[in-house]
Amino acid sequence: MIRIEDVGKRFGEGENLFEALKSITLEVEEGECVILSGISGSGKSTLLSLIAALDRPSSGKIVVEGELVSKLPDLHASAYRAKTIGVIFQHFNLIESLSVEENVIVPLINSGLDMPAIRKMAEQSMQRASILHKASQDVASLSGGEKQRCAIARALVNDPKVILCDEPTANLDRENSLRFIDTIQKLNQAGKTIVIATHDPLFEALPFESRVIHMADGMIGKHGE
Amino acid sequence: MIKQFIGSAAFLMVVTGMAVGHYLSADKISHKKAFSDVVAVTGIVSPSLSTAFYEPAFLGEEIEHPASPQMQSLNRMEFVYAE
Amino acid sequence: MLSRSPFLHFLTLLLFKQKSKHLGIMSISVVMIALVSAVLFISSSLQQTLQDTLDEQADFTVTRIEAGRPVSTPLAWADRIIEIEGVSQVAPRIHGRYFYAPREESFLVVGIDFFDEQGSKALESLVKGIDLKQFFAEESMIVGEGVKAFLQKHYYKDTFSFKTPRGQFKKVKIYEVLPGSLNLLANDMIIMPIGLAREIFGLKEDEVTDITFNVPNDAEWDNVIGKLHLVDYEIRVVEKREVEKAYENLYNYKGGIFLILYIIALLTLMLILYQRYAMVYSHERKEIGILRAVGWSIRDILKLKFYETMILVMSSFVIGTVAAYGYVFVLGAPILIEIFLGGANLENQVQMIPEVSFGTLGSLFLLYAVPFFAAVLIPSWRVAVIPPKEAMR
Amino acid sequence: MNEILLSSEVIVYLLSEALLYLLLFIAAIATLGILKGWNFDRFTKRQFDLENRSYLVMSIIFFVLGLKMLLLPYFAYTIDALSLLVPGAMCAAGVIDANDYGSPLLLLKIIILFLSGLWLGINRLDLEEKHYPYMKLKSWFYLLLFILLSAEIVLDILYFTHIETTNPVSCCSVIFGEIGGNSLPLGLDIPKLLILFYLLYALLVLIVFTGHYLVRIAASLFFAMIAYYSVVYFFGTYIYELPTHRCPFCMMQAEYRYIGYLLWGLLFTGTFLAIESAVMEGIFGRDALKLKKISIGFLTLFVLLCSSYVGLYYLKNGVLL
Repeated sequence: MIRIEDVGKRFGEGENLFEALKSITLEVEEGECVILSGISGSGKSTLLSLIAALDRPSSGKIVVEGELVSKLPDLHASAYRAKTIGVIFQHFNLIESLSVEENVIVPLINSGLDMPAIRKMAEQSMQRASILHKASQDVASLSGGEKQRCAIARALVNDPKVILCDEPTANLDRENSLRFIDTIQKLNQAGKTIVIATHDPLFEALPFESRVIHMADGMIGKHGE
Repeated sequence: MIKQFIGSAAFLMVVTGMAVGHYLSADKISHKKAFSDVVAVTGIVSPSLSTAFYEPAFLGEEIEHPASPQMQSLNRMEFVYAE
Repeated sequence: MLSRSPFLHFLTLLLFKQKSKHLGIMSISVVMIALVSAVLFISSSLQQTLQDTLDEQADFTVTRIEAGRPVSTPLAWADRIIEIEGVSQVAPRIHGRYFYAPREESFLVVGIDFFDEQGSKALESLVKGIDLKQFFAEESMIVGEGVKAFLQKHYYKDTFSFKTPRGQFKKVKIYEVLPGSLNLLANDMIIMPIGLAREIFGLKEDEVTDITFNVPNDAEWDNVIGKLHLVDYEIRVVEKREVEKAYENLYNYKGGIFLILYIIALLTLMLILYQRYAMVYSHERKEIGILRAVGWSIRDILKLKFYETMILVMSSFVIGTVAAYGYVFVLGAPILIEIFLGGANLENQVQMIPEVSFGTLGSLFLLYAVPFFAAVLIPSWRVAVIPPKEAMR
Repeated sequence: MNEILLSSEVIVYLLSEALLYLLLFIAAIATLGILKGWNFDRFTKRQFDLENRSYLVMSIIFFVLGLKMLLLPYFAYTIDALSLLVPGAMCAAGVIDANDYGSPLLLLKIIILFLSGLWLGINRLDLEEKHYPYMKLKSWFYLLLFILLSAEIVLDILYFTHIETTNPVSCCSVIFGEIGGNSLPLGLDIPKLLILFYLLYALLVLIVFTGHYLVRIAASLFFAMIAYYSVVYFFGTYIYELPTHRCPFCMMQAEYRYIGYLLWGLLFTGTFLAIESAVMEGIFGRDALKLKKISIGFLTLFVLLCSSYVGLYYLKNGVLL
């Protein structure tokens, strides 16, 4: 469960002050799929990074799975990310010089598991994201859709409760986008909490139960539709 | 750990081992004996540095021209032109 | 098992995938380490060899000086020195440098005595199968390798004609050549019967170059020196401890100069390193941003950087020293050895006895590793704390 | 410039110390900034920067501590090497005594190692918590440490620039010898010293798993002191196999297979871990079972190693010295 209370985020100071988020309050139930929609600059990306503890709010509280993540020291924030969160970025953010499998194991390196266990988990995850057949191929040689699936495999490898997607279909064609939605649906059915920030109209009408939240100017608009 | 790393680490160890082996197997005693013999025969322990005639060739020897330091020193020549 | 550690797996993976990133630094470091350790190896080997010979050296040497420079010493002194209490093994010596004028090169000519029992025994073990009687009877000499090579080059096959100060020529047969392993001491050496040497240097019957003797009891040393000065006003005494001191300084000084050069080179390396790590390429930044975004902490990143640096430092150090070892003790340090031997006289090809001082290697390691890590530390931290969102942009 | 400053060990040593000091200085400035601006309840960028900066401080201290641990034996090695240049000195003992700075410097080095180890312990505790509870404590602690480190580098420079190569110093046989040297403390003689040594060791083993923290710290320190005297005045003579040879430094030379480094290393780390475990349990209420086990292991090894020299000597020669 994600609980966001009165969260604001400001960048800069004085004349350059920019309020990316203004007093957001939101709750996402466990197993729910929430679509944050809105044009770029509406603050949905910022909100996602706050949930992932990649950044800290300027005010307010964020509680994810019972953990107060709005004010975590780095060591705990990263442990929280490694344990609870799987992130899929818009630009995939893969390490280009490594192969698919090597990219997928990255979140587990500091988990305390040994190498064989990690390999096994990576294999399962790649299976789920249907990229196992390219496991030993370098990421640089993959197509956009394959990179996306690699990123999904990486996000799933630690079996997170919460999956965050930042503009997941921005760099994909329609066929791959539909495929991605398909994957999301499966994950949702498996009980994952999913938050997607997107302005892709495809997500306005998903074939499964979801809640669309419109964001504009750092504020939340109407709930659901 | 990946194979390349293990390979290079093993290579490094082998090379180091070879150097250590060479070091340990070097015959120092007979070498030392030979040097002692030379000293016992000649009584001279000056290293055979390839120095010029007017440079110091004996350890601890000071060579200087008393009047003009740049000139060849007087005391280097007396072996040839001794009275 | 180490090989099951995911951290090590990932660390080595990154190292090898991005080897081009480290290759430059690595090769500069290896060259530097190799050069410096080669110098240190050479000097410690030479120094050690010379130190070892010191045991055989006589405690005192006396010569006569005239107007501040040594001149031939009267043999009569020897009898007076024997009378001093506590003195043993008094030996008059004749030796000196013979100058070969046409090439401005010189040999060290040493006259030895047939009646010196210890010396004869040593000579027998040095030159296998020597017939002492024959050697002392004819006008023959034993020469060092360098001398032999020099004579060969100037077409003196079996004999060499010395020119005495009286203007006569003295033809001397080459009896034997000393083994090359002795080149550090004996390269330019010519050993001949004492009478022959006296003739070549033009010394009178009652004259020698200097007189050596031992004083087994150290406590007597100062006392003996006092008595020596009563023998003659023109006496000059050289003590063994002075020679010892000279040995220490001989290559220490050169090592010291090299150390200073090395420090300069090291500062340059530090600057390069600092530059290299401070100038973070965007893909490196992005990589670290990704690592942190998927759950690596700042501490994990610092750990990664630390181990990465450690592997670089260790492996370049090992490669450098082992290469230097091979260069010095297997190949005989061509070129570099010239700095230590000089190149003005007979060409010398010294065989070095492997001698490694682990203390010196430890010093070298500290001197290399400390600045290396220090230069990398702050830039690594800088990269590690960039907020992941910013880093991935 | 004298010969001392030109010897390569001294150059290497001083250069390393100076470099480390530079880093420590940076860390001190960062720490001052942290002390001035730290407020974990604030959400500002400045606070965020300070948290990042604390990572710099801890990396520097970690790195410096690791190297200081290498540099302490290296320091011993350096002064041992200098004994060739200083007339009268047979080993490091004479060189350390060459001027008034040597002994305080050595003591300060050991204290600094102890304290910085403790600092790292506190730092680990601090990181485990979610709100940096010991940030102020460890910052002030570091500033104290920094003052000591500054004193150390000043002493380093004073020490090495004031070693005379012309005045003969006393060698270890004079400093620790029977005539005129400093005799045993507390009016002990050798048998009493040994009884105390083994008793204190037994006491340490017995109380380490109890809760008497202050007693444990006191006992460890006392044991370290008694162990030092026991090694110098009793066990050392068996290492050297010479009843009159009393020296804490000669055993670091190659003739004795560098055993001194191992011996002192075991004693120092063992004592340090014993104290650290007591501090962790007593002040911070943490479980330090692992530390205690390692500490007792090290001290036991130390005691066994010391005793084995006596035992082996007896087996070989059938008599005691």
